Amino acid sequence: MSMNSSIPVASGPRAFDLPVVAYQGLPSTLCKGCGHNSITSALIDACKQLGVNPYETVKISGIGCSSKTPAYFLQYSHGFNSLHGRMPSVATGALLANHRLRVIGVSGDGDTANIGLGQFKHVCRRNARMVYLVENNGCYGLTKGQFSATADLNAHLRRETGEMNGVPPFDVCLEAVAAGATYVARSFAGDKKQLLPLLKGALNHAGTAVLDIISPCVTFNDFDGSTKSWDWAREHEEPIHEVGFVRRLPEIEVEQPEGKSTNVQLHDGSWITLRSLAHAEHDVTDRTSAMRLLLESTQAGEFLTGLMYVDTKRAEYTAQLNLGDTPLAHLPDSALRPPREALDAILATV
Amino acid sequence: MSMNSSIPVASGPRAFDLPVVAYQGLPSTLCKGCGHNSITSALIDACKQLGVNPYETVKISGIGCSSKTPAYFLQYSHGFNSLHGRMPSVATGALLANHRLRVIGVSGDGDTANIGLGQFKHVCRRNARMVYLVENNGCYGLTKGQFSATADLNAHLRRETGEMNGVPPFDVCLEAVAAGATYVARSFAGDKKQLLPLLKGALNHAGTAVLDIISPCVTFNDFDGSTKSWDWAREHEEPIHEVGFVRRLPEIEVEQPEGKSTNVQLHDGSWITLRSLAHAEHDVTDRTSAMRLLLESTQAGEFLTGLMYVDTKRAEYTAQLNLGDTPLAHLPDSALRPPREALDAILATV
Amino acid sequence: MSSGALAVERRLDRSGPNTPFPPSVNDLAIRVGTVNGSGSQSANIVLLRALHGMGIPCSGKNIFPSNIEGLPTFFHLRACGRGHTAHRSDPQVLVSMHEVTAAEDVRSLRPGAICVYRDDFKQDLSSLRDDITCFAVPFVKLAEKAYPPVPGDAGYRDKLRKVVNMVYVGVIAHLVGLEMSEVETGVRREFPGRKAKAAEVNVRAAHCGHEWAASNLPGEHPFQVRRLDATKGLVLIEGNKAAAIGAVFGGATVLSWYPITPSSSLAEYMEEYLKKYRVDAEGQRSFAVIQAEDELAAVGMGVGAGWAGARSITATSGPGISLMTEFVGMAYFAEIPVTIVDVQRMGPSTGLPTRTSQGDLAKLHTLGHGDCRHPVFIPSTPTECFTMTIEALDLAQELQAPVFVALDLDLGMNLWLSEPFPYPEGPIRRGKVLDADDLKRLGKFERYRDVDGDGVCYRTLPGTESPLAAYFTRGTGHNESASYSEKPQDWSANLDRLARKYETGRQRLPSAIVDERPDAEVGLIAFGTTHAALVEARERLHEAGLVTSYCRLRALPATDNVVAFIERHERVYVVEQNRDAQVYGILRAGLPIELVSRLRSITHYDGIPIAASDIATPLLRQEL
Amino acid sequence: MSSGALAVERRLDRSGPNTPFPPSVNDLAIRVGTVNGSGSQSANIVLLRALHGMGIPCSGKNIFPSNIEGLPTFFHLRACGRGHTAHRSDPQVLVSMHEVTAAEDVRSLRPGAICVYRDDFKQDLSSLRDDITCFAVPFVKLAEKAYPPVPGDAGYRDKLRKVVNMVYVGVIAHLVGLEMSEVETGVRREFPGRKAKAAEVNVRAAHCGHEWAASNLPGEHPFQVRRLDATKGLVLIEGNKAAAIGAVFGGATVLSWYPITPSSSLAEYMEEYLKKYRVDAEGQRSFAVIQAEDELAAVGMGVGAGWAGARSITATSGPGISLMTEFVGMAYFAEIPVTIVDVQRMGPSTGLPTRTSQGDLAKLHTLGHGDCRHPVFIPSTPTECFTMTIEALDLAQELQAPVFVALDLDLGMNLWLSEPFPYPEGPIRRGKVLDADDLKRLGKFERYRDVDGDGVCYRTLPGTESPLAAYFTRGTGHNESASYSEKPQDWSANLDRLARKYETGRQRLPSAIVDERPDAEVGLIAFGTTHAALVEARERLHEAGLVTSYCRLRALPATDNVVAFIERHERVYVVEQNRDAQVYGILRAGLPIELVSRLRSITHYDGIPIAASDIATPLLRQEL
Ligand SMILES: Cc1ncc(C[n+]2csc(CCOP(=O)(O)OP(=O)(O)O)c2C)c(N)n1
Ligand SMILES: Cc1ncc(C[n+]2csc(CCOP(=O)(O)OP(=O)(O)O)c2C)c(N)n1
Ligand code: SF4
Ligand code: SF4
Ligand SMILES: [Mg+2]
Ligand SMILES: [Mg+2]
Repeated sequence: MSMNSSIPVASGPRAFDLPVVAYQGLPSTLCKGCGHNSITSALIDACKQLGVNPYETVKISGIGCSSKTPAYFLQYSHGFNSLHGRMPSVATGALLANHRLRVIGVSGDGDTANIGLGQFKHVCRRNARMVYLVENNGCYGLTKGQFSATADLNAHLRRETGEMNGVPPFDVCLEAVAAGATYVARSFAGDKKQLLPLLKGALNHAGTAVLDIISPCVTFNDFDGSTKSWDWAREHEEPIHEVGFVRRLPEIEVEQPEGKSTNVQLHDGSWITLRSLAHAEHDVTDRTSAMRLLLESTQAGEFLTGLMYVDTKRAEYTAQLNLGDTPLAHLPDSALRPPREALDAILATV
Repeated sequence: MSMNSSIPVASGPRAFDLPVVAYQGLPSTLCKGCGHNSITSALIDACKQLGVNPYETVKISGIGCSSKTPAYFLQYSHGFNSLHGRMPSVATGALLANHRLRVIGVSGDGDTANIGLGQFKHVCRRNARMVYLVENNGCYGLTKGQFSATADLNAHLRRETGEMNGVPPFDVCLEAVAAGATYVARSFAGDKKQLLPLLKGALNHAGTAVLDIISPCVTFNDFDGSTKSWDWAREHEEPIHEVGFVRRLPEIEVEQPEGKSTNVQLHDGSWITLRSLAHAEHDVTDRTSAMRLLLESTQAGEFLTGLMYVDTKRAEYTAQLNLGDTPLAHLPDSALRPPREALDAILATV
Repeated sequence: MSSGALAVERRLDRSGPNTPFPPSVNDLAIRVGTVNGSGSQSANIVLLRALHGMGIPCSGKNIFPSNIEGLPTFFHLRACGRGHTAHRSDPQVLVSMHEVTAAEDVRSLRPGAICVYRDDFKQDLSSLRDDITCFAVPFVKLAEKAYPPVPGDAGYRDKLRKVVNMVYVGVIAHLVGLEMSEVETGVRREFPGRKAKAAEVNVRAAHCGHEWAASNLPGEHPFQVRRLDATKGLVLIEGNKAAAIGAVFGGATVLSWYPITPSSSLAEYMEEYLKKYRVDAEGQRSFAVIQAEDELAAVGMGVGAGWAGARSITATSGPGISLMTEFVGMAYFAEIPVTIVDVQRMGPSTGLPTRTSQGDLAKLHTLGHGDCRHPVFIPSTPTECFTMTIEALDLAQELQAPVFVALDLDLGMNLWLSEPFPYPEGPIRRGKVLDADDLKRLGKFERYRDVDGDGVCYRTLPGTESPLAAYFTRGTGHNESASYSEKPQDWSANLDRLARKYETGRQRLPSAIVDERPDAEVGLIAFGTTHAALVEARERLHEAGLVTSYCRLRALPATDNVVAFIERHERVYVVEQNRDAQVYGILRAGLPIELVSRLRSITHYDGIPIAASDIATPLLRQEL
Repeated sequence: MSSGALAVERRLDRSGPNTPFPPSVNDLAIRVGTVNGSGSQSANIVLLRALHGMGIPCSGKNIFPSNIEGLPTFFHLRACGRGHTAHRSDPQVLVSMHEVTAAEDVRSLRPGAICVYRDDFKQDLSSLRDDITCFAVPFVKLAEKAYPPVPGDAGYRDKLRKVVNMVYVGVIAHLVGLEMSEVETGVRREFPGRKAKAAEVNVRAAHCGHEWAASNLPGEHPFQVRRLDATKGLVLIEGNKAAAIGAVFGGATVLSWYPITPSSSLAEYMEEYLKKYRVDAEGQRSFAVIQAEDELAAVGMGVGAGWAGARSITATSGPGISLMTEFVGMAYFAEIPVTIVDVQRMGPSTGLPTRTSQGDLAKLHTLGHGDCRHPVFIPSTPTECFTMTIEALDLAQELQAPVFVALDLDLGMNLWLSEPFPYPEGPIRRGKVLDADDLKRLGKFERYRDVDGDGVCYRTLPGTESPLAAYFTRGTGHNESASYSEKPQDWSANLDRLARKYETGRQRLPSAIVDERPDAEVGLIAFGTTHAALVEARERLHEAGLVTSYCRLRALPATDNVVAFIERHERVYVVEQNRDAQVYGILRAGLPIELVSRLRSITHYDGIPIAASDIATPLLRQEL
């Protein structure tokens, strides 16, 4: 797609076009070579290819290098760079105010697995409808390279006087699955081919879609041996399947890819296609299977990527709330203020 | 043991006796019939039977009915009723100051799984040496019965105007295992027979020992059908093994109980004996097995109790810190203030 | 006015805790001591409703422990023909139902008081004092008479325990002259609908008590109430309920909260009324309620919702306020509306969760690190709980800022006599929001430009279909077009504008209510629940020869008329329920500097609602 | 002193931003504009060390962006024979290495300034102004000369980029008369040990720059430095490092922290020095360092550790302070020692993480809901960072309370000229702790009884082998024997005792340092990093005819001599680096009331360290 072409926005009956710039953002102020930049570029492509409507999309983040990402894409969308570790609550609130928004949450490993672990787990538990990206570099980039809770066991700090990391890492995917997230994937900033369909699936998923994306920090954690380095991740990445994404297009049948494959239909009718490459025994719709795969592969030192778990049945959070079509944010006075008689009635009973 | 007898305190060479009152506390101010009271009584018995040294024991809690427990036992021990959800950090700090303390942490499901989830998971991840009791009643007792994050899906509130709970519960054991706790058990306030050996094992375990104890709230969550009610729990409890605890007594061999059984030796030489009653396939030392058992039994609506997971190999947190025998709290000035020359040396290099 | 001669006259004749009570009509204070979880609350409410039914201004204050069952708990009832319903610390009648505290309670009575107690106490209370009157009542026997044992009912004892309480209602009714018909009405109201059977049992129990007292305690009793006509049209209501109703009529759309005493009932009432009055014919709700995982998330959701266009609200108490600190600072700086109700309890720390205080005001006012200032509404009455919650919801939108409403436990959880609430007039205020059409018309949009000079800028909501609508929200430095900026001028200009906005907000806060005496040198400033006690204290002071003016603050920061009030008085006492004289401190720090030396402070901070004597006594001491 | 006649004399001759610079010797300000991540920090430090080596009082301030690489960043160097090392906003020399900000930087120069810039800029900077001197320097060429391409070294370009910076060091050296031998020493110090090869490359680069300048920019240059003897024995050190060393010598045993700019380096230095100097012969440590999961946990661990007997410390900045609010209130009320260092950055909210401010002081002072007050040390110099950290650790133990040390980014992260630190004398203070023997001797123990009348009670540590030792710690109401209590008297008596304890603490805080002129009507109060600018401003004011006294606050609450100082002056200006005049407000709220009207306020809050002109100019305006 050239810079000048325009993007058809898929917005139901009222389709319209937007210039490509709508999908771009400010130039990145991150380090050259930072994994986060690769993720941004995949995000932009995914949004363009899906024709995501920026007007009904919001980008929310916490604090960190990763959390600066919302500034770098979808500039026609509202963005909110909130507080360290608190993106999930802000996102949940935004969804309550306007349950028709598409929420893209961006976070880092420190933001999510350290200070934000509680909110992260609770938003998964609620299955609030949002994409939750963890740009995972195993360290705190913005504060200069301290360990996060996803740092490798026995990892060393760049800072000479720093200690070795003596505690084992949290597995973001495992935590997400345990908590109740309904779309959980692991990927790698360097694997755009896989990242793209996973992002598209996430953007169309009606529930909490967590993507744990290994995203090297070239400045503080790109050492030899770091499982969050470009080299290690490139060498060790083992996609468990080939992921495809097929838009809901009534006239086209979902093609069955060859080999052992699974097709998962999302809420809006689009499909994720998974052609197995490894661990063919894994059932992507089975929580236990997902957790076992995650645990065992970690124990084995494997770096598996792909969609680990998906559940398209459980309702997303706002579906429980008996809301109407109009978002709460846009209800007229008449809906918000009961009549005078209601007040009288209340006062008569207190 | 009668009220007047005294307890031999197992404190190495300097053994001594203490009166029974040392193990008791103030009269409970909880509701009559509250599960938490049963747990307290098991705790007192476990401590007495082990001859726990109250002087080197501390009791730390968060806020809630459950968190009042430390006032009701071991009155010769220092107690700290801290902040809602923050017991783990206080306990960790106390261990750093004095790594020879035995820490008994008491919390509730709200305290641990809602506001305190992050600290809970991080203390498990560090494997700080402490007993972490969750007196789990599926609600907030002290604030009058709102749902906690362990409330049953679709549960109703006692309050007529309250909503149904639309989000699935966290499984405290699953979360503990995923996070890295090295001794994880589920039990029931009504099953003192099982609770006692599990508590004793926990008290002798060198690492984070999490006990998720179903503890009915008679005032707010003792309804028909509530999985946290006395009746339901009594009827459905299914111990996966018969648990025994054998003190380290050099002259006595650990007797092999009959049937399929597993014996786990703890750091101090004592043993936990497990005679399998159900799910004999479960390997208590295997994380994956534990998580699978937990997930599958929940899905099946089973209420399994017993020791779910134990790892006696991973070092507890303070073991990494190169501390000496003397706790930091008791080091003399000479250890704490480097000599004048050190200051000169530093200043010469800045 | 500080001359010795005048000062001599200024003494309160009725303040001494050792002066025997004179007989009185319609000037009654009752203290009931029971054990919590025993169901005495119903009995106490019946007493209160009976007083209300007899047309006598009255109030009831629950002094309860922070547990669920088994600890001593107290209820203070007051009836006053002159309309004073503040707390009184010297009850004329003590009902002692719980032996643990009985002796201590008896010892603290003023001479001449009456004590009614259970005849099954081990201790003979009447032996403790000879300057009071003690009546031992066979409560259990009387209760059993009203509610004979039900064979086979395992719960009978427990139920009987509750019925016992209604017996004291009857005894008290006889002792003070409460009309039994009003008692009956009260009982039936307390046990409505399906509880009719319980109602009958309880009515019988009250009668048993009454009859027993009439036969066994004949003669004249000194403290009597008599029917008046002073409560017609007035309701009895808790401030939390009033604020909850305010939120419903103020158009709150998102309630995110975390349980904490004493604010939980506010959120729970709100949910209840929302579900009743804010659901349309199709069952679709115009609100969402979410119980967050903690207070950080509760306010985070409120901020996220406010940002996306909701009228969001949360309710909490001190510990929750502490946890909300970071988010409130961000909402101030990123300019996001959110309304936060703090039902203050006694701090610091977990403190006394079931005791009242005005100890959070200074914190609310400047919550957040760095330079933050927030408007704080301070209601004194249920009506103000209602109206101010509505105003706060509006002001938050208008200012695009966090706005606080500071109740306290006394106002929030106790029953107050109240006028019916005024239906809010005019449209719901939504502040400066631009929609797609506005943007088209304007052709450009800068989020943080002070177009109108009032410090308040225009915003757009996420979801607005316009390429001009999007902007970036952050807690970091930004310029007028919402771009990240570290430029010194951008930073300070923005902070200056926020100060301007704060001043705009100040102008819109409810001004103080002033009752001025032209001849008064002494002014009094109070707010919140101190109001009732202050009004009563003034009466006493006037009787004692000290004429005062009164300025009731209704919000922080102080409005202009507070300054004017201070200007017109030589000495101005700021009365408040916290140790550190927080509002006095705020006034000292912010008043025109030449006025500061007029200020004096009176504080009260033991967790019990302030009484008139807590004001009049120290004030006279300072004025002597 | 407000008469017109006198006022006329009071004008600063050098304050105008439009007055051309006069030539000067040893009065130099340089601004270096580069891009961050480009390694310019080394070059700037070399310049600073060279000035230091020449014996000229100097300072360096890094004005950097909140990201890791690629944004404009500035370094301000100052050298002043009269010893003034505060920030100056009017550099005589601009080194412009980053085109993005070059034009703007040039536009803001004062007439007569010199600008040195890269000859590969697209823009010709000299065309922008004709009242300054511009020199385009072929930096890359010169750098390549010093460091010729290394065939096959993929990282060569990156390394060259860093070497480029050392070229401007040489150019500047020529321009202002820096001795190249000192530059060489500086370079070698910056690249010690294994970096010797880099050192040589950089020495060459500096010489290339110097030689090029000598050949191409000959003649006299107006702003010169010349060797003095004013820095002997003085070190250049950041406040964070000084505080870290203080913690090591103050016997801190537990450091629990969470990374946040600008406090991270404090914790990291502390860890570094602890590992070097607090490990015994067997390798056993007398400390523990833990990186917590967030600030709530960091302070929670500090509180747990303090309770169990550690000398615990944590370091953070504004957002962390907000998150610590609840725990600090609990530590205040439950009386647990913990030392908290706040390296203040610009708030509210995330604000400007890499810019300085004194905006947290009021918050620290009263952190926590309810009535809380805490001592806050406010160091002005690295030496005070060192000594006050030690004092804070001691005071926390003595008061059994949270104690704050409030640095700011300017002090914490920039290099300051400092005397060597005094070795702490006397034993480590551990406060009132009873061990098993004490308990045996005393025969009883009540945790919260004010035995000594100073509000500070005795405590025992967990682990004490005595049946008397145990007590229960809680954030809820308690009586003297640490039992739970909701009794009004217990509550208020305890709060009163805490107020007494606070006063005890106040007496132990370092008193203000006063420099009084007998003839001064005007007093100045400042603290922290405002000190350097204030001293310079006073000099200017005196030159302008306004004699002032100066009182440097070193802690909150104010000590007695601050009150005495205010008493002796007609008008007292409180100068601070925040918008809301926080300390001015605290003084207004707390001073003897009759003194309040003497106070005035001067504030500065754009994130850039305050300069003398930021004080002198507004002060003269008010005094005119
Ligand atoms: C409350 C709070 N504490 C600390 C910080 C400082 N801080 C900023 S970013 C960050 C860590 C970010 O790590 P991560 O989320 O992994 O993002 P990355 O920079 O690695 O992409 C921290 C600790 C903050 N902004 N707020
Ligand atoms: C910061 C904070 N928020 C809220 C509260 C109010 N609160 C006290 S106990 C409690 C819940 C306790 O629930 P749980 O831990 O399950 O204990 P239980 O009472 O059920 O045993 C809450 C919300 C508090 N004390 N502190
Ligand atoms: S510091 Fe690391 S995470 Fe941050 S921008 Fe640079 S490479 Fe990326
Ligand atoms: S309310 Fe529930 S949890 Fe609390 S004491 Fe009563 S029964 Fe136990
Ligand atoms: Mg990271
Ligand atoms: Mg509970």
